[in-house]
Amino acid sequence: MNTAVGQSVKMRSGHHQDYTLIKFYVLLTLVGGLLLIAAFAHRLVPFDPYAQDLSKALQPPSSAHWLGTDRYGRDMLSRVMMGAQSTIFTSLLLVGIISIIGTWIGVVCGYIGGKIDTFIMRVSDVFLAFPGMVFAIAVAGVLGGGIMNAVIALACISWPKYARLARGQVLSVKTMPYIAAAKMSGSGTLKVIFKHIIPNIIGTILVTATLDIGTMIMELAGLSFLGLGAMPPTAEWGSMMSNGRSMLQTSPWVILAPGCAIFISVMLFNLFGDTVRDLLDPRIIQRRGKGNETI
Amino acid sequence: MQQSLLEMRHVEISYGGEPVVHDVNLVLKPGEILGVVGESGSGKSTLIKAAMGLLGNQGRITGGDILYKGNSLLHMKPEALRKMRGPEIAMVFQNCASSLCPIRRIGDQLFELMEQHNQRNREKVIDRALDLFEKMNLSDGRNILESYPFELSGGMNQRVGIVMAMMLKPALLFADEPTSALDVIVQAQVVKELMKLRDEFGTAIVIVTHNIGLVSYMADKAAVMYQGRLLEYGATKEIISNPQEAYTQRLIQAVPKIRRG
Amino acid sequence: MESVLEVKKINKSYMGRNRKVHAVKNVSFEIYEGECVGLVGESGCGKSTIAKMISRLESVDSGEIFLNGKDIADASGKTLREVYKSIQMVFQNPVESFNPRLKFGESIMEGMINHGVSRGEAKVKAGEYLKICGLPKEFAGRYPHQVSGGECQRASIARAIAVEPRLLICDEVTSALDVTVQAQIVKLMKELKEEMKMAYLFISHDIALVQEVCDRVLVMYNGQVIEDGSTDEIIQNPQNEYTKRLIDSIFEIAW
Amino acid sequence: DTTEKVFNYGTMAYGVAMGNAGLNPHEGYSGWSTVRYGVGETLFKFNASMELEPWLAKDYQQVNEYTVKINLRDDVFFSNGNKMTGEAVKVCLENLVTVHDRAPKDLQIKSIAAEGQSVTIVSENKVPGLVNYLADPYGAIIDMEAGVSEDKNVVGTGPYVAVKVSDTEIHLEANNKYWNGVPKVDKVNIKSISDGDTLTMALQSGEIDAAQGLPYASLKLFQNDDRYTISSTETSRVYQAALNYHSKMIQDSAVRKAMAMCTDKEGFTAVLLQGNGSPAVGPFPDNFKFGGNAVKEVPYDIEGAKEVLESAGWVDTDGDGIREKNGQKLSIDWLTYTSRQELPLLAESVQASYKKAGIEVKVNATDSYKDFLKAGKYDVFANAFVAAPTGDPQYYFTTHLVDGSDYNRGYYHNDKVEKWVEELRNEFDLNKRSNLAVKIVQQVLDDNAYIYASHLKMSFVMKKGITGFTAHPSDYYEITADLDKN
Amino acid sequence: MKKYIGRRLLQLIPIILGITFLSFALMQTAAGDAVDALYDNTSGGVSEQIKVEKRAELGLDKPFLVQYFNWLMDAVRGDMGVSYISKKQVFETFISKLPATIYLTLAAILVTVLVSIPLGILAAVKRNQFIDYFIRMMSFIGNSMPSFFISLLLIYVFALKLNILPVIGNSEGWKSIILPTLTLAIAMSSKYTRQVRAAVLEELNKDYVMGARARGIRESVIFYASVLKTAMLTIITLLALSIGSLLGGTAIIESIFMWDGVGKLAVDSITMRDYPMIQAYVIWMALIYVAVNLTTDILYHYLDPRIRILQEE
Ligand SMILES: Nc1ncnc2c1ncn2[C@@H]1O[C@H](COP(=O)(O)OP(=O)(O)OP(=O)(O)O)[C@@H](O)[C@H]1O
Ligand SMILES: Nc1ncnc2c1ncn2[C@@H]1O[C@H](COP(=O)(O)OP(=O)(O)OP(=O)(O)O)[C@@H](O)[C@H]1O
Ligand SMILES: [Mg+2]
Ligand SMILES: [Mg+2]
Repeated sequence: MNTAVGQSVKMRSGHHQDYTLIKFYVLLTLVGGLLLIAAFAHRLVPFDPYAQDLSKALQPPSSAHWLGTDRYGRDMLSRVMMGAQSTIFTSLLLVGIISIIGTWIGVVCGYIGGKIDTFIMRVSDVFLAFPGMVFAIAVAGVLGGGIMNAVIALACISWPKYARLARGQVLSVKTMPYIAAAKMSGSGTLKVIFKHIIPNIIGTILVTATLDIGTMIMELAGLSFLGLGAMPPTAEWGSMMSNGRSMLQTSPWVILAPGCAIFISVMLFNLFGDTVRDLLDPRIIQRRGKGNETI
Repeated sequence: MQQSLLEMRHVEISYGGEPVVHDVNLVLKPGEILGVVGESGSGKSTLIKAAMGLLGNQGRITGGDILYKGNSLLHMKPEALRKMRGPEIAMVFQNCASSLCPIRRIGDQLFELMEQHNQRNREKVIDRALDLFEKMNLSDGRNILESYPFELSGGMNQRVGIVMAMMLKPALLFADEPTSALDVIVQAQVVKELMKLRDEFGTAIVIVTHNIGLVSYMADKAAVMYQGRLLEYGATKEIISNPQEAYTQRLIQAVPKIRRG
Repeated sequence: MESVLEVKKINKSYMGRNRKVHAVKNVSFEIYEGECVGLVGESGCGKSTIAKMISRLESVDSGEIFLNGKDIADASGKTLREVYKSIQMVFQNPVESFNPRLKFGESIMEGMINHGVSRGEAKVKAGEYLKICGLPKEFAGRYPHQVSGGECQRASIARAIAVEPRLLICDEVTSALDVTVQAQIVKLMKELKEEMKMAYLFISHDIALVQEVCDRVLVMYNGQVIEDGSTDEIIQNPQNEYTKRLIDSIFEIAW
Repeated sequence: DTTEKVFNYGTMAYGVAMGNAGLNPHEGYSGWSTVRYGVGETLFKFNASMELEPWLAKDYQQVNEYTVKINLRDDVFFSNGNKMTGEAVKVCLENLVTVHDRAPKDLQIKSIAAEGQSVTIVSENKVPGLVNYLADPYGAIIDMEAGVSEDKNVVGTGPYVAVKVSDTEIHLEANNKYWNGVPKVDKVNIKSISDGDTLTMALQSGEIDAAQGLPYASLKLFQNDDRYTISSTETSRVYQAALNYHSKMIQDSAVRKAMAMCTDKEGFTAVLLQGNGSPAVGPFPDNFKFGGNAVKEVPYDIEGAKEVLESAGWVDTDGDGIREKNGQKLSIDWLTYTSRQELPLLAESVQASYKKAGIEVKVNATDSYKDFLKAGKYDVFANAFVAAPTGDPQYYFTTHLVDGSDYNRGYYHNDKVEKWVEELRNEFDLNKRSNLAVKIVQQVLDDNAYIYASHLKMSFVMKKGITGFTAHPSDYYEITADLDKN
Repeated sequence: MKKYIGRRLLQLIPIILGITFLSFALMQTAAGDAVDALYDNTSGGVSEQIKVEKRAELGLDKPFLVQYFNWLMDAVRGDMGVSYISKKQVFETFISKLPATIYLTLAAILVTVLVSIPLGILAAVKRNQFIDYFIRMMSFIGNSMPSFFISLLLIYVFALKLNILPVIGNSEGWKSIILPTLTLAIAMSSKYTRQVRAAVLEELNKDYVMGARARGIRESVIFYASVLKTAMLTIITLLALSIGSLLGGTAIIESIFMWDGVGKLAVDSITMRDYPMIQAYVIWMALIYVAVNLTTDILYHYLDPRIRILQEE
């Protein structure tokens, strides 16, 4: 039975994979471009994003300042580009932290099981019980503002998700015959975890992490809105947006520029994550094939 | 010569443009049992799905025709085809438990089936179901009607599947590996029940299986499929005792034979 | 003859859904060098559980298991590694028994490397064992999903014999395969039996298949061994009611 | 005309966050709400030039340095019909000094005697500003017989009576027995709207008739629109930065001087506050006799600041644009908070202009600034403060400049200032007080102990038909009997 | 059933202890000295003596665990301390503002359910057709905008340009709930529609659909009687989970629309460092969330025979 499924996956998915692959490469290019802009923002910016010139405050978009200037007369384009650096890299850092820590906890719990597992899962239950943003607000409130504190706050509430995910994955991988086979080959626990378990769960984790980048950009923006995010004058999209809020009617570019930046990058990361999932998860491809049969 | 019940003429099927079944010709008479064997992925299930009109979006019959009692199934309107599925043509799956909705009671799904084919008298339906359960060697029929599929064992589910297929006394029954998931002993029971059906109701059966012994036991005719083609087709005895194609020979040789001394 | 494996009164129960399932009850048997023992019985009767306990993938509730005269019922760590030099297992589902992210070569080499063979040597040997199992050595570079089920099962046999075990446990190694492929695998196993002088524990529910491969057979029912004897003897003259039913359930080709 | 006139008023200034929720003047800053929303009135009030005028009082006599006698109007009734007598005022003030947190210290009352329509107050020490203090909103006269209700409502003498009081809303109805005219509007609904954009859009959509505390960026929307009128006034709310003398770097007078010289007050007020503020010299605005240009400051001069730093030994040796001396970077921790929207703006503006002179500013704009204050972790603390809530300078000095005063966040100490403030405590002559105040402020400026950036211009924006609704420099009086809606 | 509920309630005990302990510890570290904080807002200096007495009175000189225990006992009795700012009972304040938030949350859930379940089903049924792509695109867009931005746009369009809806919450009866509800619902529906779509698709691809077809059951009957019923189980669970994010999400929206609920209270309390209030908020929202989840579990348990029967045994 299973061999049949294996074969049919290969055959059925061909058609879809072509399409998904094209989508993947296009999105990969776009995401890559975004990351490059973020990485080299400090070199690429046309103006110093922090240089104030009050005489040029709140100028609408022009040939000199493509996205206009903010109320300190700073070039919006430069700030949005610089914001890519802080916003995207902060989100990446955050997602990196939670996915690594969470995954580790999950793997250990799932593989070892027993009392440790029960205990840690109860702890994660407690964290999960706090409605996400609320707890982040509370933690950020406790730690005070600042982007690093916002990261810590969001990390505090987000790790259980990965722990759960990883644990579930480990539990299902653990029962696979190839794990038994690896043990019978004389591989120790660490080797089994690193060579056989992690490579097989990492795909799911990566997809979730990619999809989470967008979420985290938004949550950071939410915290910034409450004054718990990045500190001025840091060019960070969320805080740029919430600082420019009152100018929506008078100088809309001040809020629209970072707003669109958030919108586009969240969208990009989400689409990218979706595509990667389609690509990595043969189950979904197979389901797709079947789906076409049914309706 | 009796009129043929099911006839496949030069049937060609492809999935998403990729041909998987080529030029299949079959004729089935009422009350006849056809055993289909062949390697995995050779298109056995596809053939049955095609006859049931359940190929789905990707699957296309690209050539030939399938006739039921002389009428083309391919040119039938979907609603007309639906009305045939059940009272005329029925099907038993490899895993009957998963062919039933997991959160509805078997009885409810049985009534739904009858209702959809205009038999609304509950009493009658229950009587008939209990009768069939009895025939299938399932004593506690009422209890089964009250059960959910997951509450029953594999063998019981399989027999429930057969009962549901037989409720409307179809003239033709497709069984796609109906016993592969079962234990040898239960498998033997289910096969015997299937044979009873033909004897009692005159139902023609197309049974797909990997078990040549089983085909030799129950089928009047046998078909061997290989890579989407009908390699051999004819009387079971003929094929088993005198296989023409290399694959068929290999297949028959591969069957472990028990030495009873 | 020297006994490779001796199982004495082993028991195992599982906590099923709120209910205790006594999967294996007081099972004892012995396997001698070069002998092939079949284990038959209906689904769920505890065959796989016995295999898992012998291979220490599952703990033993009570009882003893002697491998080459040493009790391995509680082996762990280093001793366990020694156990795996002597016992190997082939699984029912060949595709699932390979890490989908590793090439066959890597999977086959893993055991050898863990037992102290150098990488280079292991690589050469992996190719040889693939050949023994009827696969070209280029298969070392393929992934599990790139081959057919039969080929995959051959590779998994190659992996198992690569450490030259004294006992090979085969848990329904052919059930997931096509009939024709099944015959090929059985043939391979018979050949290996001749060549490598290994003992087999051959688990199956197909008694005809067991008769083809095995010298001796154990019939299990509901966690217990109900019959034990030479294959032909049991098939020709089953003592137990259940064994009789089992044999009667086989559809034979009516010539 | 039988239709009811309802005035809907959205304000940023009411609520728990402002410390003025409820109408009980004897609690925290709630008196501001009592007086602002026309429920209560004080014995004296300020006119547009912040001079004292009688309100519920007819006049007063300074009997001696410790005693003042206040004669009350005879025609004033509380909204429940009770007459405002000397006895009622006495009971009210006695309650004030027993329960309030600031009043006892301000007023230092020893005893109060009531006699008909007059009260005589004897103070513990000499309190030259006693009458001014009575004009503070906490001095609103309420009927203690009626007391304070569960929801913090009180019975006052003002043109309006509160029918519903909550943390976020006050509903008022006209007081038909008002002693000083007939309120023209029947109902007033005060709504606390703490979000600037919501406030703006609520006014634009017509949900509210007037708004207080609009973000500066929004004011533009109403400025050249004849559907709206704007009433603005300069207030004594000053944006100031206290330089922390406990910080080694700040102790360097050259650093303080350079900082003062690098503060671009013009740019800050004109561009960032968009004209809704005026550059400050000292703590008191122009409309005070002792305020505005009565004192002199160092001019905005970045080049000059560079020279000052250069000659004090602060030079940029490693080329990072920031000066160093003895291996220490000229880097300043600027502590401030965000609940006043102007403060982060000031911080960022300063950050840019200081940078030009080679001073790095690290902004810490946090609402947990109190923790940082306590820990002493700052070089500069910038805040907003109403410098002369009672029209008298002494309050600012005693809270900000003298040793150990509550808000002396820079730990400033100057013997001369100590001496002059002491003199001020005993001086009753207004002219002399004024001269002393100028001297003190000048000294502070010479020491560069505080940098005064700007005074807030407060604006009410209202729909065209609203009249009698004007911004007052004291920020105390909003809803009056004059308020009308056409 | 009763046994199951009892067991679930028992399981809640460690979680509730965890929630309260975590919140207590968090606030304890954050607030520093509670007595200092308490007197911080009374501008007059309070003597050390008074503070020491107050500490003793509040039991703050005791070991941490004792303090926690005392606090917990008080909390059980509904005494969660006094606000640093308003000096009112925290619990009373919280409870007085809770209905507004629940009202808003329920409205948002209602809209979300009404919007995303039909849309998700439609997208699943019309999978890979134009309408599916359109719905998915819309949900992507809704998912990529911070909610405060959505709210600004909504206000701009509906309150300023069209002038049909009020900006400020709690003011004009039912009308004032529309914009905050919409804002919340847009963000939530964007996520939820996709989840519904996935759940329905998953069911549509199950073997029993094919089975029912083979029995000649009408498509519509298959869909409503089996697929939807089964998918609903997943959908309900997901809904309960999104209630969690919604409860947190109201904080920002309430602040923007001046909706006088606990979310705004929380944000205000955070800006004012009113730790007892923040603490009450965090704990109560967590408890409500736990309660919602418990209810869903029980509901799920009741609705899904697979779980009901297997667990009842
Ligand atoms: N929905 C589908 N889309 C694309 N290809 C399909 C689909 N269903 C089946 N196929 C392909 O069609 C071929 C025939 O499949 P089919 O299921 O009919 O084989 P089978 O003979 O029934 O095999 P088995 O014995 O394993 O059940 C296989 O190659 C399979 O991969
Ligand atoms: N991990 C487990 N947890 C709980 N019960 C188990 C577990 N593994 C096996 N069982 C139970 O133990 C019994 C014996 O199982 P086992 O897998 O040994 O049977 P088997 O004879 O190998 O069957 P099959 O032929 O289906 O492989 C069964 O009733 C099974 O449900
Ligand atoms: Mg098939
Ligand atoms: Mg087994």
